[in-house]
Amino acid sequence: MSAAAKDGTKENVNDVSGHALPHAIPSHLHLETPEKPYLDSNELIINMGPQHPATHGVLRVILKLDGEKVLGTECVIGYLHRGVEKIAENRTYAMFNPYVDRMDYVAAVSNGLGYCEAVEKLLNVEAPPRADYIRVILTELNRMASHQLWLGTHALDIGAMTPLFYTFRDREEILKIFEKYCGARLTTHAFRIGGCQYETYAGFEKDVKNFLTFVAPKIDEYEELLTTNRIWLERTKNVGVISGEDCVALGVTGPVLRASGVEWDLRKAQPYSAYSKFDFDIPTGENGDTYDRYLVRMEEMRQSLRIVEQAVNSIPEGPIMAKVPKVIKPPVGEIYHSIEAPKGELGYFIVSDGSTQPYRLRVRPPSLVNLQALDVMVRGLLVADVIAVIGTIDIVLGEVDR
Amino acid sequence: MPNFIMSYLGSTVTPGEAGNQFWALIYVLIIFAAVSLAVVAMNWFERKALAHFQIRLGPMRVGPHGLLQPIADALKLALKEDIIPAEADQFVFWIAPVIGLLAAFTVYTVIPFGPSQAVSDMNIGVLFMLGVSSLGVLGIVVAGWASNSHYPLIGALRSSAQMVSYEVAMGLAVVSAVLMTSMKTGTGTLSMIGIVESQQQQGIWFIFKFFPLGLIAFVNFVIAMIAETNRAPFDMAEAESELTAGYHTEYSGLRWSLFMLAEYAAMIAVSSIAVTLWLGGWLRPFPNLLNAPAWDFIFSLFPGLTFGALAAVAVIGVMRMPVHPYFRVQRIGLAVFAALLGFIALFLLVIALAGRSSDATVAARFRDGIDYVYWFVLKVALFMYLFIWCRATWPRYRFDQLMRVGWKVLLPITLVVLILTAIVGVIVS
Amino acid sequence: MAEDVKAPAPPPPPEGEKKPAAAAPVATATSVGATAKAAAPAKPSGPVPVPWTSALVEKYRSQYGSGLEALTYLGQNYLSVDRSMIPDILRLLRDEEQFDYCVDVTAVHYPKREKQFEVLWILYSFPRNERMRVKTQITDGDSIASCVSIWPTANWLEREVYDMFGIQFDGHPDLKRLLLPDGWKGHPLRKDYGILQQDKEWVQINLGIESGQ
Amino acid sequence: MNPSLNMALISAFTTTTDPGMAPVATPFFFYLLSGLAVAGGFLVITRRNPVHCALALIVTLIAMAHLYLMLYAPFVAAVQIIVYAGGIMVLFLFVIMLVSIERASKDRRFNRIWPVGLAAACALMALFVSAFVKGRALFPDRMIAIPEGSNTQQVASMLYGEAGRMGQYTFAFEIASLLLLVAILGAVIMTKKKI
Amino acid sequence: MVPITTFHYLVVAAALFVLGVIGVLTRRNVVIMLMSIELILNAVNLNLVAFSRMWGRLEGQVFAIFIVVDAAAEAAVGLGILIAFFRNKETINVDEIDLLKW
Repeated sequence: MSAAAKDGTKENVNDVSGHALPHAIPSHLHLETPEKPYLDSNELIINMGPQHPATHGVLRVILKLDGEKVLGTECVIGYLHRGVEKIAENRTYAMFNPYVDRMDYVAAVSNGLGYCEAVEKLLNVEAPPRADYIRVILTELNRMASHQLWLGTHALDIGAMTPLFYTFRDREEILKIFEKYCGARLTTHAFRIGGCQYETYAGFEKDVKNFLTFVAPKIDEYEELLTTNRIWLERTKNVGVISGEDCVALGVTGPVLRASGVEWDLRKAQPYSAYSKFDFDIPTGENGDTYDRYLVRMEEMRQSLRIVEQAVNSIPEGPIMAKVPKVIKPPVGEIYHSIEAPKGELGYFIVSDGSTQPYRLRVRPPSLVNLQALDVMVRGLLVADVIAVIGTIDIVLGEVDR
Repeated sequence: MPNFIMSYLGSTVTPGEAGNQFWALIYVLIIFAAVSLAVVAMNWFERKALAHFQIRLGPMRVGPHGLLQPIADALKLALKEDIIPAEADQFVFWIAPVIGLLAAFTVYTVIPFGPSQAVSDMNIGVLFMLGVSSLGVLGIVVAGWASNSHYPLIGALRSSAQMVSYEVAMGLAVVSAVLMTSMKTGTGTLSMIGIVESQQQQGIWFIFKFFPLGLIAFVNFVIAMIAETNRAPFDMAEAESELTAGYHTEYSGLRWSLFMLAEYAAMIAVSSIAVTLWLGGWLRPFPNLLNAPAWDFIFSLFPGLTFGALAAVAVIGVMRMPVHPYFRVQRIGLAVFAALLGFIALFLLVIALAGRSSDATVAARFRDGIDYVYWFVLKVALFMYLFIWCRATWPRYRFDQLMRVGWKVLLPITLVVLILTAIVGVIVS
Repeated sequence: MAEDVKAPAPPPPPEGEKKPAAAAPVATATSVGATAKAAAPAKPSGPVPVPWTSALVEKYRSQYGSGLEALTYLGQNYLSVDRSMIPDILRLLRDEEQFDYCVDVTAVHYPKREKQFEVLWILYSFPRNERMRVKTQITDGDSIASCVSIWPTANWLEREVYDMFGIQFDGHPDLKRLLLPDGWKGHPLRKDYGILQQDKEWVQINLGIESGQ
Repeated sequence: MNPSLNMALISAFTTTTDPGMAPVATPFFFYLLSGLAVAGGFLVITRRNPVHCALALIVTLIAMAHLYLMLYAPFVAAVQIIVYAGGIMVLFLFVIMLVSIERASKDRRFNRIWPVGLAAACALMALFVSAFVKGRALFPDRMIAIPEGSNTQQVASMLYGEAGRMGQYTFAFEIASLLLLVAILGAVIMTKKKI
Repeated sequence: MVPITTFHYLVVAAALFVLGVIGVLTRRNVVIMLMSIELILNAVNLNLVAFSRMWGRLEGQVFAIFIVVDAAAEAAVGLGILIAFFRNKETINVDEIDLLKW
């Protein structure tokens, strides 16, 4: 037992696992510490991460605990910081395209879509309809893949091992389609500025349709394992509750926002690509707890299937690439474009000075902003719930840290 | 000397009762080896079964179908660097896994694999078992403390609280089984062998006694025993996603493997207790209904047939293996394994046949002994499967929910069952 | 990377305010795209920002007068306001105009300008389904009012801006670096930030070897 | 082999001739166990670290449980292990982990008046020694065999009575259960942060 | 070897009793003092059980069981007091527990 564990004497507070932390007790937390600590021996500061099986990468959460009750948290991020925005300033627009795949690497296609559309907007070109359809199909498949990975890891965090393997089995089929389409499975670099580089391969539509019929019962299978499982209900109901107002104030977007009852989806609110042509619903929750977020994401998978089905049945013929100059030199100006990534609103703010490289490129990462809500969600819960809540926010550290 | 061995094989009492220290020692060694082997087998089986639950193959490389994987693991663990953290309390850190292991293995001294197939028949067998298995928590608590680190400490506190709470429900469930032993004779018994014998005399496994009281007590005991052994969904102490590995976070190598050994040994021990108390211990199914000598003979063929079936599975595995030089060694290995199983099957069948020819001979006793151990082990194996099944199916409870289940659900239910059992018993007798 | 060694020569920044974009001189275009057909990228002048007229803008213009410029570029509206008006106008935007969702806070560095930094707020209104940007220019060393009390989401976003640009936010509850380690020197997204120098220094201090960059 | 050799083997390991589950090698195990118990007790009062003390106490308790077994009191032995080693000592360890021990272990081990205490204890020991030396004859060298097989039943009948009659100690037993209940309530109330 | 008699057990019990008394009187840590009390109770138990064997009567064992019950209650209450005390004073040393009221 290290000193901080047993007595909360002030000089020991900063001693977390042997290292002197500059900000062990974050000043912005305003933790209500009573005048005279009552059994402060129970008050521990625990360092969860950056190497911890359940923080989904290298997130480090400093927990202030009273026994097992969480008094406050502080996230320490940046372990995966690669300076994507700085890199963008030294790369041409086309060269930067693959880099965006590395941010949210489980939803690389979505990242690419947002970036390409932002640059297209800046260039004032539009992708041809066929390219839009291909984009929608791949993006929605990727949304499914992302949600499946989320479900697997989230369930694993809560202790159910088996769903992980089921979701990975089914995600594999999506990745196979990606691989056949563009040669890569994870960081796909599927789209180009102005459309798509590759025409769909022969049998693409058949593959996608096969996948649709394959995966629909599998989603029911996941739900069978979890939705009515008593332990799952106990672990997720009323855990990490956040209200819709809090979500809006904290800028939380995506399934977390929708689970809190705010029916807002960029695909409907400000349709981009070909989304205005498809019919789909926005699933929303009521309580804003972990269970609702789970249900919302499960329903989103089904809605994604609906979109893909409509898209693949009505995919038009035509070119897949708009007329884009070989050297991309957008005119001077700035643009903000955002899409509904699996995790929330993914925005790109690009400032062009008329040269071949972005003058400034800002990524608005949904994971980073959503992660801010962690503290609000976990106050007063137990350590085990912190894990569940981190899982339910669905962060990807590559995107948080960029 | 063979005569001496044979004379003992024909004995009808346990070595402890016979006051035979030599045979008691042999029994202890046999049980130690067998439990270790069972842990190894359980390890392999768990990995394979869990893998098949999770649409994977599990270990396939080391030996045919990964049969040698546990041995490879054990070797790896034994050869691994043994790290003791600098800040840890050296001595306590060293002694903690030993405490757990000793507690887990000592329970086996009273577990009856048959009417004479036990080290000793203590007349306080059940109490002894409860007490000794409760000592296992000391190893965990002390390990968590000695690691001098937060996660192990929380894991240790969690698991001590958990084990102490579930022990209460477990003990009460056991008491209701003990109450049932007094039904016909008027005086109950705490001896493990006595409990099974009273099931035999009453002609009913206690799980069906006073239906559904016995069943409820049994289910409660099973839940409590899963919690007591820190297995999913009650594996708070070692909740991987929360506390990395709980109390053994800082342990590695051999010492860690001792913890694992203790955990699995404890699993087998509590399963044996459940089998003894509720599932008729070594009794074969329907000993009263199907009690003709012909039925005895048919049931005595079961061990041989089981091993024969296993051998057949192995043979099928050999045949299904691709014909390729890469698989040659594996084919041969699996074939040898199949042959081994076949020989065991043959041996058991021969014993069964030999035991038939004349009753009350040494061969017959030996056959009976094999039968007893077989049925006992089979029932325990079903429990092992239950453990794996639970692990594959359920998410993990949160700590407060776990305590709530223990104190507010299991404890009242077992109390009510205990009182009802007593009332019904008084009314019936 | 190699050509950036001597000076962190930024591309020629757009001069001054958002003027009609004759900014991309033909010379640059030909020099970069020498191999390409010079005719193909002959789109030197993109769309031009046009004044944004709406009730909102009129209201604020009458209220604040000249320190406020409203433009639309590619259909995206933005307000360019004076630094002193920032806290008021952001609060008014949230309270009266229902811009309840602060999408992003970020900045752009224009080292050649007198007011080097442009700080932006990207706002969205759920009820109106409308986006707008608010921007202001500040000089190096100027601080700006924090809007954490308006939108809590600005907390980490402002920390990131501080981290990357060194812009101080007054009234921020816990202004410290977000992504980079606390002891980091410099602010990387400034145009004059020497990547290679930083790299060499870090490698020498921390690893004791010469950087291979 | 014949039964006689079997018996010989048995007698090689036992010193008593009475059949059944009599303790074997009594002196050896007695000295071993009592040595363990006394050594454990010594460690309890000398070790600096409370966890070490607790472990030493557990050794003492288990050794004494075995001594009870040798005294034909298996039920008491089982109770000793279940309640003491499995329950009370876990509670002790729990509390040691809750309260600060690191600071305590740096401090002095003994209190201010330790010489007085030691002197008092020595006086007590002297009393014991003189009593034992003088009263050696009061303790007859006899051991009356209690039927061990039915020990639990006999203890139970003393506690609960049999065949509808109250046992000798039934009332005391109920009082003890009341005492436990009060202790539980007291402990819970005292340790609760806010009642 | 000398056959083991009641006297032997009494000697062991006396030794443990004295050790327990020394612990209670000299140790500074209240937890260890409580442990020493357990030691004393156990010494008494050993005496009782040994006498029960000597006279061939079970009263000694019954009393031993009562003492175990008592020890459990004592440990629970004692440790409860200890925790409540530690909360207020952050010490478990008897030297510092020397006032009737804080």
